[in-house]
Amino acid sequence: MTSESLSSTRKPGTAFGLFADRSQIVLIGILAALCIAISLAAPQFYSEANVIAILRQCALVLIVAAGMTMLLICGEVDLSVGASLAFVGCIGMDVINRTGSLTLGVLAALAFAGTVGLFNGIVATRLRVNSLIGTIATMMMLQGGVFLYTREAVQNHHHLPSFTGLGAGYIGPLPIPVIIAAIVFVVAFVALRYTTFGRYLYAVGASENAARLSGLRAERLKLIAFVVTGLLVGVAGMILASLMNAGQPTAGRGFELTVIAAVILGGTSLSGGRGTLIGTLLGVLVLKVIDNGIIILRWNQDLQMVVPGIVIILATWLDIVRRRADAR
Amino acid sequence: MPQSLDAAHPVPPPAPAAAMLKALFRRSEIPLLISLLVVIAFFSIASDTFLTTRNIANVLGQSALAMTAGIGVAIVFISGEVDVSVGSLVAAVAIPLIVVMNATESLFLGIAAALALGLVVGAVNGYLSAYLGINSLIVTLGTLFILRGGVYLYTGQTAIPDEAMLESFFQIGNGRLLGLLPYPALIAFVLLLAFAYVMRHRPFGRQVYAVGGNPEVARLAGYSVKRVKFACFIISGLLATVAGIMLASRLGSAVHVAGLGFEFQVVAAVVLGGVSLSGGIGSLFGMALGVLILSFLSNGLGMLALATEWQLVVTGGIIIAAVAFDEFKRRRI
Amino acid sequence: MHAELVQERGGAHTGAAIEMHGIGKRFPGVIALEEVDLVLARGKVHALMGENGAGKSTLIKIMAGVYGRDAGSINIGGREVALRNPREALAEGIKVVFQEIALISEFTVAENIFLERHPVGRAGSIDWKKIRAESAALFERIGFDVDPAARTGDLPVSQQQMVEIARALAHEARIVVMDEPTSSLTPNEVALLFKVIRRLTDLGIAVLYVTHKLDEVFEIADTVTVLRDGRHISTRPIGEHTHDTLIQDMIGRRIDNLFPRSRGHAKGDIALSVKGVSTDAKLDDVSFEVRAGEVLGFFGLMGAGRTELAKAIVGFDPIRAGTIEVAGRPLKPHDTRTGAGLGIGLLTEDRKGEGLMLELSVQQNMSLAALGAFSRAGFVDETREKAAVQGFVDRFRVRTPSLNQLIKNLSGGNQQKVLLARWLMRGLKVIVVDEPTRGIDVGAKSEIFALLDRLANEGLAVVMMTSEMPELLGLSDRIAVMAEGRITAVFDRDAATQENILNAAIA
Amino acid sequence: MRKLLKTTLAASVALGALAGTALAQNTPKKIGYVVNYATHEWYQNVIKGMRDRGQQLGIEIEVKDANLDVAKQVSFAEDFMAQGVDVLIITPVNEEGVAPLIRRAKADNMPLVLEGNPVKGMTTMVAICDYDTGYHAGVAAGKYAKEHLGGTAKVMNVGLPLLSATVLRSQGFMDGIKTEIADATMVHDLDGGGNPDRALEVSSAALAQNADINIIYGINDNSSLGGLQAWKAAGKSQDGLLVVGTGGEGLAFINAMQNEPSYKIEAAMFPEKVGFTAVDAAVKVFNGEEVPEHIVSPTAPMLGEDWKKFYSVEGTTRSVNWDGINGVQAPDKCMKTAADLKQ
Repeated sequence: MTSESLSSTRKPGTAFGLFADRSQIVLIGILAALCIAISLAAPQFYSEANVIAILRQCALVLIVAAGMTMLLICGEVDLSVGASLAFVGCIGMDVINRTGSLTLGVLAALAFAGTVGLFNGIVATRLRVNSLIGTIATMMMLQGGVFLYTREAVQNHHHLPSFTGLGAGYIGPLPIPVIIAAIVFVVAFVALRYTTFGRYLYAVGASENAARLSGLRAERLKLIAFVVTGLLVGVAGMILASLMNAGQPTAGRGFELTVIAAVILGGTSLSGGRGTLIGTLLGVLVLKVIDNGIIILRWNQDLQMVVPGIVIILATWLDIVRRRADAR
Repeated sequence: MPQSLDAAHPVPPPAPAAAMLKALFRRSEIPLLISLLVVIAFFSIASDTFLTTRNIANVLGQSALAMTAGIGVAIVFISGEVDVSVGSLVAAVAIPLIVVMNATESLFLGIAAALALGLVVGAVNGYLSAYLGINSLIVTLGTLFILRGGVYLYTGQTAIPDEAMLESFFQIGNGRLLGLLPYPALIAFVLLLAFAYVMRHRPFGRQVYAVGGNPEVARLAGYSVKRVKFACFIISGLLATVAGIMLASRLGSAVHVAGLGFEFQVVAAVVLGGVSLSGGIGSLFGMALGVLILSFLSNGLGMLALATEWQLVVTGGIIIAAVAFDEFKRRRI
Repeated sequence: MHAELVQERGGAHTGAAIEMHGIGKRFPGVIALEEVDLVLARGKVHALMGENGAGKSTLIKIMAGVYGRDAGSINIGGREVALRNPREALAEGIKVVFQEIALISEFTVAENIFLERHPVGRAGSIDWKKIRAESAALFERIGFDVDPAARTGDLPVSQQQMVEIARALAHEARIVVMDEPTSSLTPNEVALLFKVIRRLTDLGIAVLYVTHKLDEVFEIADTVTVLRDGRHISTRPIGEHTHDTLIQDMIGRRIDNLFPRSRGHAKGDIALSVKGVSTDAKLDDVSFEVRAGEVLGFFGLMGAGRTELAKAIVGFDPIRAGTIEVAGRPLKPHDTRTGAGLGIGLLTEDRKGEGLMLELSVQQNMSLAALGAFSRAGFVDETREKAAVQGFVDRFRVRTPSLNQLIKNLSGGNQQKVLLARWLMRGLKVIVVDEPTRGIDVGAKSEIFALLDRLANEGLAVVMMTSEMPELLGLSDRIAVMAEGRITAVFDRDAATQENILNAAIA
Repeated sequence: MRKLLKTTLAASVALGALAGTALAQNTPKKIGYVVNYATHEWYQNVIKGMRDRGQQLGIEIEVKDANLDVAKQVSFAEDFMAQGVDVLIITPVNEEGVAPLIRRAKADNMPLVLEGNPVKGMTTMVAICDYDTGYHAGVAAGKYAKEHLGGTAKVMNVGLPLLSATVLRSQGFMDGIKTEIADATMVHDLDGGGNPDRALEVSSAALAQNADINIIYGINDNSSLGGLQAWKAAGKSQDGLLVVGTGGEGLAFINAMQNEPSYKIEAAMFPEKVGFTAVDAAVKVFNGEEVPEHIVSPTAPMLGEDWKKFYSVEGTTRSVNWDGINGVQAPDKCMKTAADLKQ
């Protein structure tokens, strides 16, 4: 773990991007070890059906985690994504029922989710409420609000094949949610790694004052990150609604913690300025493989709470150890 | 000179009235106290069953859990760290409590076992956060999950009933002083006073403020930042245990689903009480007022027969408004 | 009380208070200290000087127990001491007054004085009465006029610095280290500081005085040690030094003129026009103009409003009234983006808080403001970015092992060069520099000075906020003096003297 | 429309008849109900049943929602006692967790009726028989499997080990199905959290591991639908699959039975009837009448179009066909209760 070389400090080019960042090697190792161990005990792990099931589960988390990574990098967090996910599905389904149009449903869902993101952003940047607290409050309001909106699950009336396809469909061998997630991932990756927007997010997270003095509109950048996260929740919410064939007001409980856990596991710092999307991808995969493995191995499902808890603490600690070694 | 000692400013300046007013207003307690009175006044008018001795005593008893755990969480916040593991801890400590009591018929041994678990969890949180330097939000989120999962695994997702049926244990959570004031309220109040004293008048309390306010300065002043933070996590673990014991008594069992979401309640109250997430700022009395505001709000909205969904919306809105106000005030005054 | 204690313990006011031999310290890729010796005598003032990155701060941080040493021995009273952490250093009687304020801003002044150890009464409760009484007595003794009950964060920076210094007296210190203590003090306070130092030496306390200000060294020091590149260069009684020899030791060559001025007086069009700017916090109807190629110096005592003015005119802070125009185009207040777009930028006095992004690299820090120029359709052209950054690193002689080095590992002077480059890369019309040489030693100071001079010569308008008279008089074409948020006088370069500037500042 | 009218008419007649008997007694003025989870459709329908019955009898029903928080539940019960309601009805979040509350209610002479789960020291409880519900659905599923699935039964249980009631349902289902198909097996026993998305997620993994699953049992509608959606998302055909849901509280199962070829059986638990019965029990307890410890509210498996006997749907509103529901016979005793789980 020790290295004397200077090149171990992060390079701006490769620092927040390319594949062999050392923190990610740990994660790749964990992931590989998990896959090997699980598949030895249960060969069905590698069955096509299971791999697709894992990927589809990853897709939902990854879509939102891409936004959350941006938020954490610029020093903010959004705990309302789980509650918003449920609300979005209900609204999207409702609009589809009323209009018979998938497009209008998706647009309504995105508009709503984007507005939630905007609200969170305004609370955090204009009212200066710490986003950890502000978004907990938004979470409460959304959890209450969704039941004011609908008392029961919004059923699918029109059975539009395109709507069903959103969650359960395939293009070639790949499930549509996985393809959507891949697109989101690539766009977010490029945005963070190669654009000024991405570089500015890192700068704002590293020092908001310095970024502002350098002519960046820190508040607006954060606002954008909130809205992007919101919109991605909209996308995920519609996929989930399609998968469940209904808008479920009770969905999404604990989803925010899964997403944040994955992002943190991927090496993104809670204090801002540091993190990568590749790390987030690995974090999502590790968590979902653990979840899946526990079921495949028929272990007690209560371990689905225990194991991720341990893994996150352990991974964060390993990251600290590695960075200390680098600094020596 | 009057000996009124505020948490952050133990020696208020002997200043003219305007500055005095400003200093008073800078303390979060005053606006909070006003808010609490407004809440109470509102519900007293809106509901005829709200302002009764019995109901007020009840609410004080109900708020005791959050207040007791809130003391510990507030202290951890003031030291510049976060503890969200209390939600699972209140459920976890009930297991050794009930199991040992069932086996030994001794309340004392049961409480000792519970405190031992609380101590261990606090120490683990503290060691991982303070000594290994892992972000405490991650650590305590991790232990939140691990403990809850552990409770489910141990109990097989059922509750463990209290079979010893000790009257003393029943009284802890359900008894009332003079038939009126619930014991939990009394316990929480005594703990609040004790820790408020520690935070204001003991060197340790001042070290906690200094460590949270500016860890580098605290280190240069010769404090062991790690040790102070470690101690804060242990205090939080022990106080959450006390809350867990009171809850177990009210439930007459170790309930595996107890305390789900309790961490949100406590953190919301602590933040509402003006304790800053960034450390070094806030007082335990502020925290206590935050707890009372939320408790009276929940009780009052219930009296108005407002559904859960409205309660959630209202509470969420109030939290945002309160924290925004606090921030506004901090910047302007 | 305290005085007697020290005297009893100190005994004779002679002999070594601390002996450090062969001290070595490495950081990743940098040897910060190698074979450094330093011996402090009781009751004497020992000045420690050296260029940027010479190793002064590392040495005093080792003394304070903040860093461990990799090699060498430290003896106090004939005993070898470990100094593993600040607590051990304090226990050995070493008290360090750092340049960065080390006070808890939420606490009262009195409590900060006793921060190291709260006096307790019976039952272990803090004795607040004693804290108040003793700090009041202490302030009275040294003639420092501040309310011990005031909240520390409410005091101006200079008074906070004085509280820090006074704190050194409240403890049973045998060795007091002061790191650039005058960098934010007013002249009156500097006099007060020297009084405090003399009191300390009278008590037999050894004082290590770290500074860049030559005048101060000649005024207060008995002995001077110079470090260069982490090595010990010389230790001599002050009597053996002249300004020139001292500078020569520090930078290894002779400098005839610290602040060489290459410019003529050619001035261009109005680059910045500020009219009637007022803010809620401080500024009161401030108006001035600066032309291209001109340096307008701002002088003022601490709290006069220079920093506030700097932040307002670049659009960082909101203003209540007034207009700001850059090259004839109005700047939208409280919006740094349009400010930067119009070509005005601020080199902040608070490098750590507002300038640097400590966790990011030299390259990321330097190219931030100019990133737009290296990008097409929002995508960054990293080849061009890197070339530009390398260009500035070479031109400014930034000492860094690579462009990927985290900026927090660079010395203050090099960090300042990176921040200056951040703006120059973008291309400005007006640069506002706030205490541009704060915490930077002579060598780097003159480099930055020369840079500013050259930039003005190339047609940049420079607004310079400074509290250093030589800098002000050396570089400015005109000098504006501020007091209590207003401009009280404006002098042409030829009309300005130290006396009339100070008079206007006190008014 | 005509059918709806008829149903409503029948319902009011039925209500009136029952009300007649009840009115002969003293009626409490106000009943306080601490529900464990009011935002859940099941409890919304329980409350609806209570309010309907309360209106008939001129009783005010006030509801407080513990929202799955045991501590809040105790607090709300306290609040009701302080407020002075005449009878307290509680659906325990956890049956052990309200034992001290019952003690305190007794000390306060507060009549108390429990809904859902039995608690030590209680006077009476109104509840369905969870085990029986699962059992009869299991028997029906066994018969269906014999006829349509070639006599094999590989069951994926989308369960909820958190609650004894839901564990009983799953047990009952397996015991019931074994009466028809002796070698029926539970291939996977999952914790679906009772949530649709969690159920979907865990089912996906289980379905991937066991391709031979042909029956999905859900302890509530969210669970069975989550399981079915996982099946569909895996791209499998619904031929040869049977989905059995439990609860029948909302529109979701009706929607599924109409549109999903595999969703053939729903174990209906008639929440409205539970609320209705609970209010009647409360009146009896208030009058100090003798009541059985367990008042059973009926349940029945609904196959295919059976649901139309009990419910009618107009747009997005579901109305109760009291005729149908009151026609369902409830057993006097449950085959198995939570107490049996502990042995």
